[in-house]
Amino acid sequence: MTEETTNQYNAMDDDEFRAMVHTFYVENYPQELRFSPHRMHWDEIGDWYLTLSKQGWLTPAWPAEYGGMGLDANKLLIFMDVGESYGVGRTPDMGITMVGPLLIQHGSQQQKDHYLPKILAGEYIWCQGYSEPGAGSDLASLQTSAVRDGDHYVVNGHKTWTTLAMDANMIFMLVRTNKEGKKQEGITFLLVPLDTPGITVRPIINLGMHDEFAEVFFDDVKVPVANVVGGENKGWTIAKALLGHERIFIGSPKFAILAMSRLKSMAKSVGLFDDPIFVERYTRLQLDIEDLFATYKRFVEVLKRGGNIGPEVSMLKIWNTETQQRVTELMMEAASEHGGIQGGIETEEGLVRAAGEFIGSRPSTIYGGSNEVQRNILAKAVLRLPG
Amino acid sequence: MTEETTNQYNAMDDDEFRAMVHTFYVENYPQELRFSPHRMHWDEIGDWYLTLSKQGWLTPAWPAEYGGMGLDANKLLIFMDVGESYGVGRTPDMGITMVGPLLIQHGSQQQKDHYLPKILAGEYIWCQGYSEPGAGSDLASLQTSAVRDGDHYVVNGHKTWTTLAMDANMIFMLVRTNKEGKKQEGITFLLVPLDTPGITVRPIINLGMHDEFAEVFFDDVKVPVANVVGGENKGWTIAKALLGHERIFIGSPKFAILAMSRLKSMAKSVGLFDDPIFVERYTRLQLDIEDLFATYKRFVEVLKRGGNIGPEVSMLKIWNTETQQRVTELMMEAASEHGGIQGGIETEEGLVRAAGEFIGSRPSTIYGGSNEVQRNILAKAVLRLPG
Amino acid sequence: MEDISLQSRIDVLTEQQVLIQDSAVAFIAQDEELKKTRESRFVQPGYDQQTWQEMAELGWLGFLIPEQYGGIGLGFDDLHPVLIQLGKGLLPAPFVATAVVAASVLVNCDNEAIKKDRLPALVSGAWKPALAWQETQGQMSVEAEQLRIVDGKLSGKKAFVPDAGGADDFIVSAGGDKGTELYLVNKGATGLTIDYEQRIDGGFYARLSFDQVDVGELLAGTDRAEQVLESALDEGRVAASVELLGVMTRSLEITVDYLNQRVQFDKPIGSFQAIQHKTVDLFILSEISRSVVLQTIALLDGDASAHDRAVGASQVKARCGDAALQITKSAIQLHGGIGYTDEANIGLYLKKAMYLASWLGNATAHRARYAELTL
Amino acid sequence: MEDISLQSRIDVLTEQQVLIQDSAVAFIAQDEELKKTRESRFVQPGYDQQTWQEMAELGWLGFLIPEQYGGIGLGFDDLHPVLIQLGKGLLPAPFVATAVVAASVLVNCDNEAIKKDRLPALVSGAWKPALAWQETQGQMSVEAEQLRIVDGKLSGKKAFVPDAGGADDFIVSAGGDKGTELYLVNKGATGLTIDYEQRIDGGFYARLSFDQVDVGELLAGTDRAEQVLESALDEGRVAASVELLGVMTRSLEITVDYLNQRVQFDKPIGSFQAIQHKTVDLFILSEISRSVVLQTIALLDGDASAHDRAVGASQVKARCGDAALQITKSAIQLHGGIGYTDEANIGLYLKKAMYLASWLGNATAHRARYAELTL
Repeated sequence: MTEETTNQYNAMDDDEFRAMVHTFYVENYPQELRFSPHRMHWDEIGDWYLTLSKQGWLTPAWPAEYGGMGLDANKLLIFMDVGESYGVGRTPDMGITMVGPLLIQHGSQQQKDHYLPKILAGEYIWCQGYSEPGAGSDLASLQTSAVRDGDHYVVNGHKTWTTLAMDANMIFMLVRTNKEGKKQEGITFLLVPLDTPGITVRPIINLGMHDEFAEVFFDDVKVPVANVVGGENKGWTIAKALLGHERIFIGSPKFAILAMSRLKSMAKSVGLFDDPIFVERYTRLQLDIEDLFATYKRFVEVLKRGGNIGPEVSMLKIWNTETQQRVTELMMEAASEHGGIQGGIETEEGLVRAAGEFIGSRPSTIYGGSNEVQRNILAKAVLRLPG
Repeated sequence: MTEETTNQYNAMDDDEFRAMVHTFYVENYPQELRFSPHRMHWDEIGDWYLTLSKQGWLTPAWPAEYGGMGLDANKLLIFMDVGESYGVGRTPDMGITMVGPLLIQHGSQQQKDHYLPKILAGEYIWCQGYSEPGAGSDLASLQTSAVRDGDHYVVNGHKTWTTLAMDANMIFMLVRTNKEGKKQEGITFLLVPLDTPGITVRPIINLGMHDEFAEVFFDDVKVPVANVVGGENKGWTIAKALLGHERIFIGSPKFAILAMSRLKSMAKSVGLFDDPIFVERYTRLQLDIEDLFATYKRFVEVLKRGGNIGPEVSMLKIWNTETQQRVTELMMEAASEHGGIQGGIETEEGLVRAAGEFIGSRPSTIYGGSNEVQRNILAKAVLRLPG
Repeated sequence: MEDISLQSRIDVLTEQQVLIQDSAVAFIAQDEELKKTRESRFVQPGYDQQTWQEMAELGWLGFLIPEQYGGIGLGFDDLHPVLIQLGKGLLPAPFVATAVVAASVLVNCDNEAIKKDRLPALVSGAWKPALAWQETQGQMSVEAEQLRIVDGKLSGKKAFVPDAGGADDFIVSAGGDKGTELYLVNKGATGLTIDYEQRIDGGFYARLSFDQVDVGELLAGTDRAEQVLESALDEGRVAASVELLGVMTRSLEITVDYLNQRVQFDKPIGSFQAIQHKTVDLFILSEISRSVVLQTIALLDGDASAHDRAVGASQVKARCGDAALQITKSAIQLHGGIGYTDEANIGLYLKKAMYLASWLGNATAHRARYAELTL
Repeated sequence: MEDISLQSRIDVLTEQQVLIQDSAVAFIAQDEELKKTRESRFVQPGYDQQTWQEMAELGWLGFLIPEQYGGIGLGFDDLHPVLIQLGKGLLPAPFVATAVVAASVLVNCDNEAIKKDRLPALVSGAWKPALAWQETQGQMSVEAEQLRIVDGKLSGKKAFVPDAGGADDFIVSAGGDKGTELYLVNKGATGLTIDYEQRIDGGFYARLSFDQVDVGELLAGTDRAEQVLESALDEGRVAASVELLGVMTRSLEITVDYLNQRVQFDKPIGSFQAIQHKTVDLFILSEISRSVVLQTIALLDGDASAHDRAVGASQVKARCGDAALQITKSAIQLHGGIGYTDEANIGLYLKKAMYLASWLGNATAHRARYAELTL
């Protein structure tokens, strides 16, 4: 995308911009993929990745000089919002949201030149190698080792919860390059092609019976030293900054709102709005969501003003995920016997799988820093309670 | 009471015994004191203490040889149960429930001969000097000191949350006689007349605007060494065992049941049973109480079999007090504007003060070992989770 | 006491709001120990007359009253820092009942002569009206049913009139043949009997009994009375919610302070994880409440329809009522025994929350109203 | 895995109960890894036929069936240790649906010939009936409305028939002119169509469509059919609750085990206070459930009225349904990421709880029924 187009987008009237994006979605996004209840694989959503790429809209947050849309905070939020409202699914977007910003900030010129265009073209599809079986909430205790041997590292270890690893051909990962000292200080960022000999990917079937995640095993995997980003033993700081970028998005009330709209469809179909007890519970949740939304907008204002969001954003994640779970709990309870069935209840807006929704909302309080960890953060970093 | 009468009571048919006790209450307990919402002072309930004393029913759990009723576990439970159902108020009963059992187990012959008859006669009315401003949940960190000086101790310090201290003329207290070593190991049990020079009692007004508690200040108070129970530095073990005696009673669902019956009166009076949303909440609480009651009876069976109840009894305290609070929360919410008024709603069963009930139920989760401490106990002593 | 709210972290106040806030902070700092609050409890009129006069001098009583009637004519946007401090300082003054609710009725009523005559007096603190609209417990409809007008005389009852002890006149809604009307009735009118009952926070509610009382001055006829009332009550609900926000914010500050100081088992109790998580949940509740408050005052100051204002008022009152009770009652628990004494100030916050949460409809009532308005 | 329940601390089993319990514990220990449970998932009939046969050999299928019909004729008192172990071991067998609910209908029905002929076959495992009573989602009334009898032919639909795939015959409630009747209909009867849908736990529910199907054998007429049905369903609710108790008990054991093993931030996660308190609350819920279970089985074995049995059944199903969901879903959370994989067994417990909690009326439905019966 050219500097000129970028400026043009950012100068557009908000409503006009919104309409433009919406129209593009209506005309190009496959109807049958709207509001997908699961994370889609490349064979489902890959074409859409390429459509966005062709349009120049794949990387709305990247600066124009790297081929991004270069949207300002306000336009970026509108862009996201329209997508969410229309039910546009997530692509395998780790290259877009994580690797791109990582390289733009910390990569060498050579790395930028090599990787960014291939992300834009859909040639390199990425997955994230952070978590390990022994290092979940306590990420810094990761054990996967990279031992220097001439101009390459030899990597050994075991990553897990790697989203869409089966669709990816590249992994960006944290490895341990130093076992001495503070555990945060011996961690390095590596970019690794998944077809390197010694790598095995094994899908993990989750409780929803989907294979959204995978384990990735590394057995004497040789990785060129040139694939380090940001310098040896500098990985932890970079990774933490990178997570900061995304924090507002895990606080978006979209999942809770989506769950609520499914509950509403089901309630209409089953006639639950005639039941005052249901209405009371529904209203409570509706207010929880409205009030969350008001809070989310308060945070978004900060971004619009060009400000930074600190650890307080953890409250959005907690309230959002727990509200979403309460919605699916009511859904399951209101579905009576359907709360114990794989299939769904027919509604005017399609099938609502109460049991599936209930199960599908479980991990939200676990991943992305469990809600227990989020509460620890708020206690220490915001309320400044003693250690 | 004679051995013979005791045997006769214990041999009675349960229903017959129940009827006998009930009849006595109906004939002797003042109607206007039934189901008192606050802990009564001596000027209200003292006559009843003396009535029970005359009847020989003041100390149902004491053995006959010490003038008690000597009831077995089963009859004792019936005796308590009839009292609760009829709404018989608690007397200033620390001498009966705490000091008596303490002396019977750990007192010298001289102490037994001196104190027990005076408790039975209502001559000595006791209060308990355990808590201190700096030692609440962490009782063992108490600081009130007793320094040996010849044949007496000199006591200095400050006790608080002393129930009905203004009505008492005696205090049984824990003092620190050794500041070295483990803090549990330097604690001693002392019996002290409240008219000893240097003692000041100051009532504490609570949130319900009652003066149920007091602070007691000790300023160079001389106490004869003969007033030690169980030996110097042996106080902690004795005090803990003594608390064990009472544990089942803090788990009794009586407070929750009483609160529920007031909620029911109010609901009938205001017409809330026509509101399906209220009925749903009411039913939830009713089931919480029924299920608590089923659990309580399971524990009582242990006592009836002559068994001991361990740390698991903490669950009764938690469930009981938190259920009671939920009942008063619904009561306050259902009372609308009356939830913000001192006075009450007129019902067929008398005035129901929703706001007062709400406030009155607050301390139950704090006193007697806060619910946080109870949960710590369950985690460690029952679930055996790691330190 | 440290400000732990997110206000300074993520919100932006206008210069004017900062000025107003500073002056309100300074005002309540004068009685940080809440001595006046304590002295006013359970003593008629249940608040401090001098405090009222001082507020008048600061111009606060005229915040929402147009300049033409002696006020300043600002919006909730500028008033809200004051309301928050009123809640934080438990100020013993019937601000919302008088300077928001009653003032709103008068400002929007149709009796120009009364407006010109009385509103400046309200602003100066010289005259206080009290609104008597409610007839039954839990009532949400503004239709007057029990208090009837027959031949120019009022007969019937009103209940839950807050802070009537210091009032000079009553604004009364009454039902005539064609519907509800609003009148201004003198407190000393023949046939009017007033009974007081103590509120939990130390103030008073009044019950008014009318026996053939002269109607007094007509403020609004059947064409507008209900609308004027509904609007004033919704403003009152929002204002009470902002005050509740202040109550919960200060309760949390006091509690976090205590958690840092109080040592048990050789550690400050605020270092225990279960205590931390509980406190975090209260903090989240307070910030969720703040978000809704900010959203709703913008709504009131904008050109939203009466329907949307009603929806917003119920949304914010439901949240703030619940949150304030949750926070203040948990604050007692977190304080342990000392929290249950009348000596500790934290209990005063609980009681203020109990009053404000239940006045003008509690959370249950407002959720029901919200459902009715939106489903 | 350590038994953390209070059973051994405070309850007393009879010698016979201990024997029964030991045999059930040994039985489920054979498949501690839940391999058979996993293999049976989503494969018709959704359970393991061999397991069923082994249970028959242990005599379990005849527990509630009188000796005169080939059973052992014991009560829930003696059956409950088995039911708890069924839940703990997630046994892939339709025990409650077949050996409690369907068996109860047959034992209490009026067709002596059928009883003599079929009950011994049920006990031996050679024959399995399935009860088809329900017609709509959330239905609690036993009155048959949709499935009608006209001229000796059945037409209409039944839904939510569990474990029908392995059944030989259906017990069907149908509405005639004078009310509900019960019939035994062969699975292969002309005009009967069966559709299956997967349950979340890997079993199946069936939908039955009747098109002019011959009524088959009459089991109970309008005078007794509803009463027989209600009683069987209430027994099923209690039995399902006991199974849920097993599900929650084992879930807690697995979780406490995990909390002791899993290290994060250099400590076992079970040492974190917030985790401890959460786990304690789950433990309390499980013991509250156990108390109600014990109380209710005593009620069923006694001479309580149908009304009191219904009250008890709703009380226990409401508690156990809620508690099991609360415990199993929290167990997932306490396990973290691993809990959300299909590989970890803890998820199987959540799914079993979801099925059993929603079958025969979920907690919401039973609280409503309880209120109706008691208020």
